[in-house]
Parts: sequence; structure tokens; C-alpha cells
Amino acid sequence: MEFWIELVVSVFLVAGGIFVLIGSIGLAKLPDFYTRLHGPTKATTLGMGCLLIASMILATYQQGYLSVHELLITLFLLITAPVTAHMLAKTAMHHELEILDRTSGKELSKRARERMNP
Amino acid sequence: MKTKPRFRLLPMPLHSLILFVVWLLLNNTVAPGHIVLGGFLALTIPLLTSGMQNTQPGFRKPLATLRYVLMVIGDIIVANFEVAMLVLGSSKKLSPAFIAVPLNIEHELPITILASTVSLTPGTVSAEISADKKWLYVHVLNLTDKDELIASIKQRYEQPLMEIFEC
Amino acid sequence: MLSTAILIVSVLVCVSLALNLWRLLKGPSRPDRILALDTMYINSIALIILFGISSSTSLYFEAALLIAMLGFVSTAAMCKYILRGDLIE
Amino acid sequence: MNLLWVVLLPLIGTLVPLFTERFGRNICTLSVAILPAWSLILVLMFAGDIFDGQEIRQSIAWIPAMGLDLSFRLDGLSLLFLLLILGIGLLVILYARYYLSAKDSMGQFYAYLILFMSAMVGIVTSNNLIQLWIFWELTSISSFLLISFWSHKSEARKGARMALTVTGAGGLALLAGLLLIGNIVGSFDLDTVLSSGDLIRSHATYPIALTLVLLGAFTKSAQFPFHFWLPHAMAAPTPVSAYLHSATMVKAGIFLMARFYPVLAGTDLWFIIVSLTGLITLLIGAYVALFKHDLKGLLAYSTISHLGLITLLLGLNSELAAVAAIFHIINHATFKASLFMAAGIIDHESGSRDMRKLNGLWKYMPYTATLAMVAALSMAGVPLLNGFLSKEMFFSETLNQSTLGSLSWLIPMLATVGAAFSVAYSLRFIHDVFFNGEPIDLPKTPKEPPRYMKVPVEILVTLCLVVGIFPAYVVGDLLNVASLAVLKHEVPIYSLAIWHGFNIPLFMSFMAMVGGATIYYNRRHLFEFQSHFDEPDAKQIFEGVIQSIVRGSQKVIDTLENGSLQRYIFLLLLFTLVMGALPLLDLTQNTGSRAQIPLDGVTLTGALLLILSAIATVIWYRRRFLALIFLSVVGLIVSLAFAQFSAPDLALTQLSVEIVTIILLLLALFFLPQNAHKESTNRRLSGDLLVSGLLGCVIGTICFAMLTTPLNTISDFFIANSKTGGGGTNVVNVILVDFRGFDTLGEITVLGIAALGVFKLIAKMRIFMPTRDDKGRAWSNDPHPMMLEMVSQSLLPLALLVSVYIFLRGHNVPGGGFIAGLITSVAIIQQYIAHGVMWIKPRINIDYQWLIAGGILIATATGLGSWIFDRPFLSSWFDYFDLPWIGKFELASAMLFDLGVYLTVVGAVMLILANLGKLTTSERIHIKEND
Amino acid sequence: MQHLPILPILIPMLAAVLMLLPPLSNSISRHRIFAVLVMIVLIIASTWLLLTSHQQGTQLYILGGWEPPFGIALVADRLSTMMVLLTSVLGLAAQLYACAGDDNDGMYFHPLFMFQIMGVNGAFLTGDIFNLFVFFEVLLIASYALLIHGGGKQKTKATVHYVILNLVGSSIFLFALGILYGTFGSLNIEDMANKVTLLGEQEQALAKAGGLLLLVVFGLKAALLPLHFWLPNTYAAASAPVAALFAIMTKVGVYSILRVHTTIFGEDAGALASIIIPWLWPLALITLIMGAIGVLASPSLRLTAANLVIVSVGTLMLATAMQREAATSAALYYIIHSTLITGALFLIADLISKQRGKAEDRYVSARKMHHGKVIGITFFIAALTVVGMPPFSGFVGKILILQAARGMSEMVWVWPVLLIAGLACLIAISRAGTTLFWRSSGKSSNDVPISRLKLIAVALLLSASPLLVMFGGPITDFTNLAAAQLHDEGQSVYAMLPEGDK
Amino acid sequence: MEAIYAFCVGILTTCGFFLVLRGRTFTVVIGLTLLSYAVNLFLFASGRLKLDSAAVLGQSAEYSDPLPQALVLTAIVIGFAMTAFVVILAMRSRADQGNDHVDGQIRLPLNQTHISDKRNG
Ligand code: NA
Ligand code: NA
Repeated sequence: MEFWIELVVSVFLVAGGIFVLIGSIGLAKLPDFYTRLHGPTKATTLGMGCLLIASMILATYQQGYLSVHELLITLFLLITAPVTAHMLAKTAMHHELEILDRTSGKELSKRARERMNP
Repeated sequence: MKTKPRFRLLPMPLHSLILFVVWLLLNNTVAPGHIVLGGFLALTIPLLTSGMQNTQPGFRKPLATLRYVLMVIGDIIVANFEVAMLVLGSSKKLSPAFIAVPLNIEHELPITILASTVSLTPGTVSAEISADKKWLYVHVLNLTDKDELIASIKQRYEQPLMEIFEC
Repeated sequence: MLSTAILIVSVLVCVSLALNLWRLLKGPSRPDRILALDTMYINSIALIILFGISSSTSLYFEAALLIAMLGFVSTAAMCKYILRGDLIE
Repeated sequence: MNLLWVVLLPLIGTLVPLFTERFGRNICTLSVAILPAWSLILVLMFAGDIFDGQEIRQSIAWIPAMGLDLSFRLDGLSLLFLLLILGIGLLVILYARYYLSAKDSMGQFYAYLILFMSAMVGIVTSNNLIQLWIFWELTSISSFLLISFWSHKSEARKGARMALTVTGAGGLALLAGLLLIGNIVGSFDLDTVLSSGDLIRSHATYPIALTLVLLGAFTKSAQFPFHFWLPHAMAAPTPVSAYLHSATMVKAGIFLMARFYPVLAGTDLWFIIVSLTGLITLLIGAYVALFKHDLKGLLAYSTISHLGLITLLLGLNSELAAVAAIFHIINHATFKASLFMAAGIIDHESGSRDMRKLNGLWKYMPYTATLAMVAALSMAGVPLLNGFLSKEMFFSETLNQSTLGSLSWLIPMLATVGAAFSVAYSLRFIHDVFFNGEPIDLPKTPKEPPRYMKVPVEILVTLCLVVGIFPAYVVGDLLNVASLAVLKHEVPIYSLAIWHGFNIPLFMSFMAMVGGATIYYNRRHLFEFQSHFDEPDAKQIFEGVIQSIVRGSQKVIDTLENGSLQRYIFLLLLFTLVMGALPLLDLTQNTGSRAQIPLDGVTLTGALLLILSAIATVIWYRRRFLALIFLSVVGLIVSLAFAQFSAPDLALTQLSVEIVTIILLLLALFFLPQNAHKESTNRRLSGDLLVSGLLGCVIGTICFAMLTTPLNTISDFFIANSKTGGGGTNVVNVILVDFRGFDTLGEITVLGIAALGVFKLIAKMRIFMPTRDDKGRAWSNDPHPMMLEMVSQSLLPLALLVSVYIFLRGHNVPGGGFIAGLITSVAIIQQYIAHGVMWIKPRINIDYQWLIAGGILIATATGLGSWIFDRPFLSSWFDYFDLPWIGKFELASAMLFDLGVYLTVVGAVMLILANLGKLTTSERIHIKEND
Repeated sequence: MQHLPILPILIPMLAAVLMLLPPLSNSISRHRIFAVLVMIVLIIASTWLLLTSHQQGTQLYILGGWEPPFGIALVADRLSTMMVLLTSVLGLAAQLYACAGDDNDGMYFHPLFMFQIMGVNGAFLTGDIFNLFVFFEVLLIASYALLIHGGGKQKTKATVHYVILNLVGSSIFLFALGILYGTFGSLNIEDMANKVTLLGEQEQALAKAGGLLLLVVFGLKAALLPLHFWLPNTYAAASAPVAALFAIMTKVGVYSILRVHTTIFGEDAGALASIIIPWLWPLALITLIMGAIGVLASPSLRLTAANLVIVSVGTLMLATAMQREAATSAALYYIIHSTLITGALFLIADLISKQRGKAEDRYVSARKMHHGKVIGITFFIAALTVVGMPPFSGFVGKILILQAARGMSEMVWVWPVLLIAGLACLIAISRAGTTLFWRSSGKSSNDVPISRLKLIAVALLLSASPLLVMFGGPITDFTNLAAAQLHDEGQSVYAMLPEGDK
Repeated sequence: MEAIYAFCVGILTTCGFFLVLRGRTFTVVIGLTLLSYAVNLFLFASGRLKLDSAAVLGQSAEYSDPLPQALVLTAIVIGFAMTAFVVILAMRSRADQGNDHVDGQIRLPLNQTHISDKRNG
């Protein structure tokens, strides 16, 4: 395998891995649900993106033709991740989960819960 | 919003196009057999599912769309780095916030896309949309300037979307 | 180099999964756990991709695709359950 | 001429009354009598040959595997019994014509009676042990029906049941005994058996066989201690008592002993059991009879006593005694049947059988009284009547035995005492009923019965007299051939004269007469003495015993089958544990010779996730949503495991099924309590944990042993033939749709049926709809979040496309109809979740039921298609085609089969989920939860 | 006709499917006519198959043309075809009974019924152990759905128990199959029988565990103690035609034990020979005893009938434990007899309970039945048969089994237990009958008409009883041959393959 | 690897059986699902474990045993059908009986009735 391909793939892989991990770290360590929500929904998209790009490059190289079907996974993730986040946020507001005290505009969450205007 | 009568066999041309591309993506091929099959599927599946689609304003500006997509991808990348820093740093330094973004666009699809974009980009998650679809509630991981953020959302994402959907 | 990278990433993903499980076990709220589960779905996609890369096969692509599609459905369903109780109404 | 007809005619006759009943009583009676009479004529035609010393046989093979042949014989003993059965039977038919009231169903009565008659005829003519037993049991059944003829009376029902139980139990013992005898001899043919006496008597199982056969005989013949059923059988109409319970059925046991006399008798065991039983029965019967106020009760105990007498005679192991026994069979049948008929007439004409009310009937019915008195005197053993003759023989035989050693004198002594009581109750029968003052409170004024009702009695009483006076002429030959049949060789010399000079038997008779008269004269003292004892009511005791058996059984059942599923499962698992664990003791080492794969970190992490999640599911099982979440983690890890261990198809399937299952569980959880309280005791929990833990160990151990043991399998064949024979490179899929397509057809059928079943369940369901969640929060006001709606509907075409993709590639790479079907279903379900039923309803207009049926039909039709090419069901076909521009592609019947799978899956999943969803769109019912 | 062996599976399956589609769907009257016709066709096909198998030897049907042990083969020998015919006859009667109205108490009765028949027939015919599992599931899922037919608390409760227990059972089945495949490397029963002596020591222990776990599974289906608890309430709760059809279900378990454990773990299996027999003896005896106790304790006719099923299972298991041709032959005769008669008894119980108002079929005093006479006759015949009284078929089966036990050391147990159990049944049934028909209070109940169809169904089943005795000779000849076939290890399905396919 | 695999199967079996032994329908269903995972893994194991050898011709150097995989697929589908039925049955049972106990009625152990009596008093 050519070095630069290996390099690129490795870089993408490790980057992806790191983002995936960061997402999960965020999930594990951030102080309240709403902040935790940020970690995975974003970091994983990029993390996954990197991994999939690595996979794409490698597969293209190995199979000798353009392998792009990994894009489809990314597409799915990009479409669904926001809805997941939205639904989870709705759930959290519905359960009136404790919001970190220093969050500004806390009262907005109550308005949002009722889907009223602020 | 104008709803033109469409060619019955092609109720959703954009869908058909996407499906056709996705088919080729899935199969990793441009073999003639798959082109025929993909074409066939791209025609029939929308026919089958057209009943399941609420009519939405169509895309009118392919170029603007592309530009928007690229911009969002760029933002996602940046956002991820920022969020990464925030996550790895001390969580005591975070100043999270709820904000309400007033919306100008009205249709469901553009609003959904806007909310999705917001969720995908730096430190913001669309938490809720008001029942009258006039407000987007956003949770911000680390708020520095509320008005600036609102303005940036409106200008950076809502504007182009209004342009794309001609509404 | 690639194999080292794969090894590193495996470790990273595994640690991620472990963290997810930790959150899953800890909660404290239901949304927390659903979020952890959703993250777990996504991390397992990573694992499968990695798996495909290391054994240079595309046989597992569909599995990753399915998790992406179905994981979403599952998460959405769980949220809907919490919000409305009734999934289909 | 055909011996078979002797049995068949009455058997056919059973049906006659059912058809002729409607033509009136006389015609019915007449028609009923024809076939038995014909049968009797046949018997009489045979009689000449029998008297000439012949035995007539006839045999047809029936069930050789069981040793059962349809086999009949006619010898002296059979002839004697046939004459009794058919002769007295005909008289009883005539008698019953007048006895039965208009309310009674005559047809039914006669049918039962003739059935009984046929059974008796069958018993005495059987030449096959099993056949004999069949007829034996038939007598029990028909007697049950006859005793319970007045089924509205509790007496009748209980009496019938008691008789059936006792004789039924005896019948089972008899069966065992006969089978044992058959096994000893190696044949169930009576001739063979009868000629194997030495073999039988010397066999190790002889005592058991003897005991069992005698149990049969004693129960039937009401011998002590099984005698108690007979008095209660008197609840039957009197013709039945006269026929079954005096003349014939109770004699079946005697017949049995006589029949097997050549092979079973002659041993000390026989003597001890039979003679002692007979003696005790004789005494008890005679004693108790005296105290019965019921006319039929007296006669019943008298019958017991006389049966005891005959048994005693048979038990004496003396040939002359056996002859005496046979003689007494005849005599007892005649006088006792006539006495019962007389009692029946008295009952019929006066409305009572109570001897405390019946007095002085001589004035009212002198003719009947005369007949009854003659019969009663015969019963008492008065000279010139037949009873006297056999009693004389009996006495002399009791003197001729010495088996009890120095105590042998006891037997004639006790025989005399018994006879004295017999005289006493006969006197009571005569004096108390026909004299002794005036009737008291009788329901009717007694009068003579109709003319023809007396005829049977007249005939029988005449027989008593004729036999009593001219014994040698009247019954000499018959007794001779019957004895010959019993003894199997020359009959010893005996004399049937009335007068044998002054001898000890005559003295004993005299003593009995005097003693009987004395006892009767002093009866008041005796009655008073007897009244100090509570007479045990056999019926109550018997019912009590039965009821305590029933109650005991109920207790056992209630204790074991307590309706607790948990217990049943526990037992199932315990049993499984034992079955699974014991063989492991033979497992010398857990680890086999197969090389193991080194463990890696990813697998370890996965395992950790799996184990912790599984345990978390258990720990939080009462918090159901939580359990569900952990369950999904387990499912996810399991699919990853499949992926890792080279099973991509499994991974895909597991994933898709997993999601559908989660959705299903979520749907269900809404209608179920969200959380549960702790309700298992710690003891139960630890017990359950122990068993399931041990089972886990067993399964784990087996799994490990299996994994490390090398395996030779048939699978190489599949890999070798997948492409060439099945046309696909995904071997798993080719197995599913081709090599083992039949499994798959069954599998989708299961899925389809499950969907139908679920629909059935839902159709009648009245559901609980919680208006709040488990924490008391009202539900969110946003049933269909907009973003979810928008994204879901745009995902639908994509998901369908992916389904098509997965479907088409399945034959060659992981995928296939099932997974594709699940993806389609999930995509549609997602629409339901996002938009709700009402939105979908006008948009999807598919009858899912048809989809299921259509799917299975397509799959089956694909299989059937191979019939056209004369190949077996599900033979596959595939070929490659080359079209210009498009290129080479494959068409395979397997695809069509897979399409069937796809449609079934979609239909089934949708039928289940969509209908479940629809449940809530109807009016919400809120029922207060009671748990 | 070469496709004959698969017809007993395909006919009901296609019938069921067609009934779900237009023009048959949604019309109960069309369902009825169609279903009865199909069932008659099925009886004809089954009879034809039985005769073919009997006269021309075992019929092998190789699905997809993939010869065993690779593909799935149906083995239509005397035993399996006999069971198939039995199922069809029982099915027809139950179905006729249902057509009088019970089929309309819920949805999909006839399709489910057909699926059930398909599953049962498949289980009888298949020669592949995993395929057996599949057909078990077919018949189980159909039975779940049928059990709930008609609705009501009792049925729901019984179904919950029945379903959950059987799901656990199915799991154990799969564990067992995993072990068996993991040691034999094959799924074809005949092939496994050939391989059983070749197993190494390690595999033997595992295979033994597999074989014993199968006993658990089949024992659960057959209602062998201590796995029988589900049966009484389940059968008593089921609607009459379903309960009648269920009479064959325990026999599927018995059949499977006969088939699998005689073929694979039979007497020629070397170290694994007769592995279940030491267990079967005591379990069968206790089952028989518990069944008899249950019969005595039953408060209603339906429960009595259900417990009689347990008695019959105990009896059959005893015969199986004897491991003799004569015993197997006796068992086969007994299977025919007990299946049809318990089926009839469930139907009769239903006839009775419809006539007695609130008292239903419980043993309490109630108003006199309006059609007491005709029902009484049917009850009487059924009662005599189940009790084992001549002239009906019960005694033949009992005597055959008693005789089969002769010379065995276990005879000391078998005979008394069998005979005393018979006595217990006699006591219980005579109490039952006298109470139901004669212990009436007050006037006769209102005229609840009895459908002629129901009576025909009952008569159809009951007629088996005298016929089995009358034609006892030919029938026992047949069961002898069937038993010989089962015990003959030398006979291989491969022997029947054309040369080229070997 | 084999050891940890077997261990997991054992754990799943234990958890599954334990939950099946509980008294509430939903829990039993969860238990049955866990059990079916155990069963499927076990059945799969009968073909032994192999890495990187999916039974797809031409895709790997050697092939894992495809037959158990096919069997597991069948088992999964059937298991799904059964789960679907039993889940709805659980609902039906709740609807008919008013509670979700497997016996249709709640059985309190003696000592617990005692406690609840105390609580009431
Ligand atoms: Na008097
Ligand atoms: Na084929």
C-alpha cells in the first residue's frame, strides 16, 4: 500500500476515533442533560464522517474503483442526528430535567416545553 | 406557495434524482444494468410513496443549495473542534443557555432544515419549535453573545434557506 | 501504520463504548439513558466500519447502514414513548 | 348349526325393544322374548350332543396380537348356565311386562336386560380368556344400567355406582389374573388353559393369579368382604333383582370358580381362601338376613349366604362337593328367583316391602302366598323341595373334609348354624308377611296380581317341587354333564335320592330346622340384642371412602397444581437443569482439542457491555423502561458479535428484529404498568437465582465444550454447491431459500400465523389507557413533532430503496427478503410513529392480511412450480441471462421465494404494529388500575 | 403420485392461505364449506399416503431435490402416515363441530385450524430435526391463537401460561438442537442415528445432554410429569373444538420421543443407547398416577377429560419406556384410541355444558338436560371407552400394553399402576356420569337445541371406538408392522434413494 | 475468545431464566427476549467461532459453518413472531384480568400479607 494513502487513512481514522471518544467523554462528563446533548450529537457526526472517509479511501484503493457507499451512512446520520437531538431535548424538557444553574434563559425551557412563544 | 400540477409519473423529481444517485452509491457502480434498475426504482418508489409526502415548496436554486451544504459542512467541522475543546476543558467554565430565535420562514421543510442545521453546527441544539412555528428554541453549550448568535443563525442559515425555497 | 491506527481507534471506540455504558448505568434521567443508547448505536457503527477496514471487506457495510437507520427509529420511538406514552396514535 | 348364534341372537335382541317399544307393551314384550327364546331353542337342540358327552366349539380369529379370538364352547357347565340364563331370563321378561309401570321406559329396560342376558350367555360360552373377560365386564355395565334404572332415586344411583365400582375393581383384578394365566400357559384359549392345570399350579405366579381371579369371582358373587354392594343393588326394579342378583349375575363368580376348577383348585391355597371366604359369607349373610325388615333386603342377604354356601362347597377341594355346588346353583336360582318375584308382586300390589307393615297377606293374596311359601320352604331346606337336596349334599360334604386338621369339625358345626339361621329367616319371610296379624298403613290394599305375572313364579316353584321330588329324572343328566365339565374327568358316584336313610346330614338338617324355629320363636330377644349394634351402612361407608379419596386427590392436585406459572416454570427449569447437568458429569474435560481464538480488547469490551447490560436488565427489571433500554444494548452487542464471528446476515437480521421488538415492547409498555413493586420474597429470589445461575453454568459449560471440540459437518456440501446448485454466493441465504427452503416456508408461516393471532388478540381487547405517565405527568401536548414528521417522510423513499437493495443482493451477499421486509416495515412504522394512524389511514390502503397470505402463497407457489418440471417441491431454478447493454444478470426462483418472504414479513409486522397502534384511536377507556 | 408425502402439509397450508384471500376471506359460510371440503380431501390424501407407505414401503420426499442429510426429507413411514391420518380424522370432527357456530366466536378460526393441522402433520412427517422444530413452532403458534379463540378471562389466563411455558420449552429445544448439531454435525434424524456410534467420548457427553434436553422439550409437549401442569387448565379453558383438536398435541410430544429417541438414541446407539429410559420409567409411572389423581379430583367434565389426557400420556410413556416392538405397537393402537376418544369427550363436555345452564359441565346438581338421552348415549360410550371397559376400544389398548410388559421386571409396577389408574377413572367417570345426567333438580332446562353437525362430529369420533375393536386384528397387524419399522435400525432412508443420488 | 463467548451465553441464559421466573408478564417477556439471545448465540456456537470468514463465496479464504447461521436466522424470525404474540398476549391479559400478573391474580406470600395488614392497621 502506498505510504500516503496509508497515512491519510490513518489520520482520518485516528481523527475520527478521537472525535468519537470526545463525544462520549462529553456524554459522560458534562454537567446537565442539555450540555451532554451537545457532545455526542455533534462529535459523532464528524467522528463518523472521518471514519467513513477513511473507509472510503481505503476501499477505493483496495477495490480499484470508487467506493462511495459510505457516504450514505453519513447522509443518514446527518439527516437523523438533529431530529434525535430535538426529540431528546423535548423529552428532557417534558421531564423538566434539572438544568445547570448557571444556564441563562432557563425560563425559556418552560416556554419551549409548552411550545409557546417566549 | 405555488403548487403546479406535476407529471403524474414523476411526482417528485428531486426525490427521484436523489434515489437514483443513492442507488448507484449503494451499489458502488455505474454499470448499465444498475442504471436501468436505479432509474426504474427512482421512478417507482416515489410513485408508491407520493401519498406519504406532504406537499412542500420545491428547491429552486441548485447552486445556492450546494453553497449552503458546503457552508454547513464547513461549520460542522469547525463546530466539532470548538465543542471538542469545550468538552475536554473544565465544564465549570461553560455558560450554557436557552435562547429563542424568531423565525421568518414558514414552511415545515425549511424550518426543519434550519433546525437541523442549527443542531449540526457549533454548540447549539434545536430544542423546540413553537407551536405557531414562529420561534426556534435553541440550547447553547457556551453562550458568549446571545444577540450575535441569533443574528448569525438568521443571517447565515435562514437567509440562504429562504432563498433556496423561494419563500 | 494502518494497523497501529486501527488499534488506536479500536481502543478509542472501546473507551467510548465504556463511557456510554457508564452513562447508561448512571442515568440519572431517562433522556440521559436514551442519549447514551443512541450514542452507543453510533459508536457501534464506528466499530463496524473499523472492523470492515481491518478485515478489508465490505460485507459489514449494510450492518452499519442499518444501525444508522434503525438506531434513529429506536431512539425516536423511545422519545415518543416518554413524551406521549403511545407510540402510534 | 352355529354356536355363534346362541350369543348373537340375544345380542341382536338388545336392539329389538328400542324399535318395538312404540307398538305397545304386549308386542314389545313378545318381540323381546323371540330372540332369546330362539337362542334357548338352539341350546336345547345342542343339549343332546352335550348329554352324549360332546363339547361344541367354534372359533374365529379376531385380534391375534392380543390373544383374543372370537371363540365359543358349549359343554355341560355352559349348558346348565345357559338354561338358567335364558330360561329364567324369559320368565323375567314376562314378569317385567306386568311389573313395570307406564312411566318406566319399557324399551330401555328390556334393552338393558337383554344386553345383560347376552353378556351372561357370552361369559358361559366363552372359550377364550379375554373374550370371557369382555363379557364379564359387560355384565357389570349392564347391571349398572339396570340398578340405576330409576335414576332419579339417589339410592339407585349410589347403589349402581357401588356395584359398578366393586365389580369393576374385581373385573380389573380378574383381567390381571387371566392375563397371568394366559402368560403361564402361553395361550388365552380356554381349552389349552384347562388342560394345563399342573403347569399353572406349579408356576411361581400361581398364587397371584389365583388371588386375582378369585378377587374377580368374589366381588361378582358378593363374597365377604365384598358382599356389601349386593343389598344396595336392590334399588333396582325387582325383575332385575330376581334375574341378576339371585339367579344369574352373582352366579358368574361361581361360574368362574367352577370354570377354572380344573386348573386352579386342588391346592391348599385354594382351599383356605375359597372355603373360608365361603363359610364366613354363609354365616354373615344368614345372620344379617334375619334382621332385615325390607323384604328384598332379607332376600339379598339370603342370597349372599347361599352364594357363600356354594363357594364353600367349591373350596372344599372335594369332587362331590363340587357336584353339590353345581346342584345348589340350580336350586338356588329357582327358589330365589321365584322368591324375588313374589316379593316384587307383594311390593307391586301392596306398595311396600317393609315387613313391619306387611302382615297377614295370606288373606289378600292366597295364591301368591302359597307360591312364595313353597319357595321359602325350599330356601329353608325342607324335604321334598329342591333346597333340601343340595343342602343335604352340602352337609355331608362338610363332614367329609379334614383340611382344618383337628378343628375340621368346626365347619359342619358352623354350616348347621348357618342353616339354622337360614331356616329362621325363611320362617320370618313366611310368618311375618303372610300371617302375623293385619297389614299396617299399606299404601294400597293388597290383591292378587295379574294372571300372567304369576306364571313365572308358578313355573319356578313347580321346578322346585319337581326337582325336589324327582331329582334324578329332572336334573340328573344336566348335573352330570355339568359336573363332568367342571371336574374334567369321571364324575364321582353320588345319589340324587330324596332319602338316604338316617345319617348325620339328616340329623344336621333336623338340628337346623329346630334351631331355626327356636331362633325365630325367640326373635325378639335377638332383635333387641342386635339393636345394640349400629348397623354399619355400607353405602355411607363406601361413599365416605370414595369421597375421602376424591378429597385427598383434590388436595394433592390443589397443592401441586396451584395455578402458579412461576412454580411450573421453576419445575421445568429444575428438570432441565437435571437433564442438562447430569451428562456433564461424563464430560472428562471441558476444553476440547480445537484451537481457540485469542482474546482481544474489542471483544472483551463487547463482552463487558453485554454482561453488564444483561445484569442491569435483571437488577432493574421492575423499572421496565430501563430494563428495555438495557435489553436493547444486549441486542446491539449480540448483533455485533454475529458480525464479528463472520455472520453478517445474522447481524443484519438481529438488528432489524431488535428494533421492531423494541418498538413492540414500547407499544405494549404503554398499556402495562410502568413499574412493579417488589413482590418476590428473598427466598424465592435466591432460589430462582440459584436455578437459573446453575442453568447458566450448564449451558455455558456445554457451549464452551462444544466450541472447543472439533466438528465434522455436512456444511461443506453447502459451500460446494451453493453457487453451482443454488445459484448464489451467499451460502447462508442459499441455505435459507434453497437447501432448507422448507424451514423458511415454515418460518414465514409462523410469522404469518403470529400476526393473525395478534390480530385476534387485539380484536377483542379492551385496553387501559393511562392518561399520565408513571410519575404522574400529563403527556406532552405535541403528538406529532414536526421535525420528526418531516424527516421521517423524507427517509421513507430512501428506506424503501435500501430495502430493495438488501432484497436483491441477498442471494449473493448478506441481505435477503426477511431483512428487506423488516426495513420496509420499520420505515412504514416510522411513518406511523411520526404521523399517527389517522394520517396514514387514507394514505396506505393495503390489507396486510392479504399481504401475508399473498406472501406465503407466492413462496408456496414457487415451490409448487417445480412440480411442473416433475421435480420435488421447492426445487430451485436459476439461470444467467445476457441482455445487450444491460449485461449479464441472474434470474432465480429463489428470488420469487424470497419475495414471498418479504411480503409476508411486511404484512405480518404491519398487521401487528399498525393494529396495535390503532387500538388507541378508538375512544379512550380509563379503568382504575387495581395493581 | 410422487408428491403424495408432502400433500398433508401443503393442503392445509394452502387452504389456510386461500381462506385469507378473496373471495374466501371475510365469509364464515364460505370458510366452512371450503374448510370441510379441504379436510375431506386431506383425509383422502392421508389415507392414500398411508396405503402407499404400507404397501410400497416408506415414502421419501426429498425437498428441493437436495438429498439427505443435506436437504430436508419427509419420511412417510407407517408410523408417521398413521399419525397424519389420525390428525386428519380428528381434525374433520373438530372442524365439523366448530362449524356449528363456535368458529364464529372470533377471527380466523378456520385458517388457524388449518395451520395447526399443517404444523402437526409436518411434525409427523419430517425427517429432519430442525425442521421438526419449525413445525413444532407452526403448530404451537397456531395453537396459541386457537386457544384464545372465543375470548374470556379463563382462556386468556390459560393462554398466558401455555404460551410462556412453551416459549421456554422452545428455547430449550433450540439449546438441544445446538448441542446436537454441534456434536453430530448433521440434522437429519436418520443420519444422526448413523453417526451416533462414531462420536468421541467428549461428544458423547454433549450429545447425551442434547438428547436429555430433548426429553424435556418433548415431555413438555406430551405433558409428562413434572411438566404437565399446564395441561388441565389449558384444555379445560379452550373452546370445545380446539380442545378436541388439542388431543393430538400431546401425541406430537409422544411421537417425537418415539421417533427421536428410538431412532437416534435407540438400543443400538452404543454408549448413548436408551439414555432416556431410566428417566422415562419413573416419570411415566408418576404421570399416570398423577393423571389418575387428577381425574378423581376433577370438578368438571372438561377437567376430567384433560386429566384423562395425562393418564393416556402416562400410559403411552410406559409403553415407550418398555422399548419393545410389542409395546410400541400397543402404544400406537392406544394413541389412535385415546386421541379420538378424548377429542370426543371434550366435544361431549361442551354439549353437556351448553345444556346445563350455569352449572355447565361441573359435577353439581343442575336442571335436567333437555337432550339428556342422546348426549347420555354419547357420554356413555365415551366413558366406557376411556375407562377401558369392553366392548369399546379402551380395553384393547390397555390389554395390549399390559401384555407387552410381561416378563419385564418393571411389570410389578406397570400392571398395578395401570389397573388401579383404570379403577380410579372408573370411579371418577361413574360419579361424573351419574351426577351430570341423573342428579337433576327441578324441571327440565330450556330447550337448547343441539346442532346436528355437532352430533355428527361426536358420532364420527365415537364410531372409532367400536371400529377399533371390530377391526382390531388388521389394525394391530398394522401397528405391529409400524413398530417393527421404527425399531428396525437396519432400515435407512438412504436405502430408498435412487442410485445416482447417493 | 471461546471462554468469554461461553461465559456471555451463560450469563444471558441465567438472566433470561431468572426473569422468566418472575411473576409479571412484561418481565417475563424481557426474560424471554434475553433467553432468545442466549439461545441464538448458543445455536450459532454449534458451528464454532471463526473470524473473517463469512460464508460468502469468494469473499474470504475459508468459510464459517453456514448451516447454524441459517438455523439461527430461522430461530430469530420464529422468536420474533413468538415475542410479538406474547407481548400482545400480555396486554390482552392485562386488559382481561385487570393486572399484569402471569396468573391473572396477585399472590402475596404469607409474610407479605402480614406486612400489608400491619400497614393497614
Ligand atoms: Na310383618
Ligand atoms: Na431447491
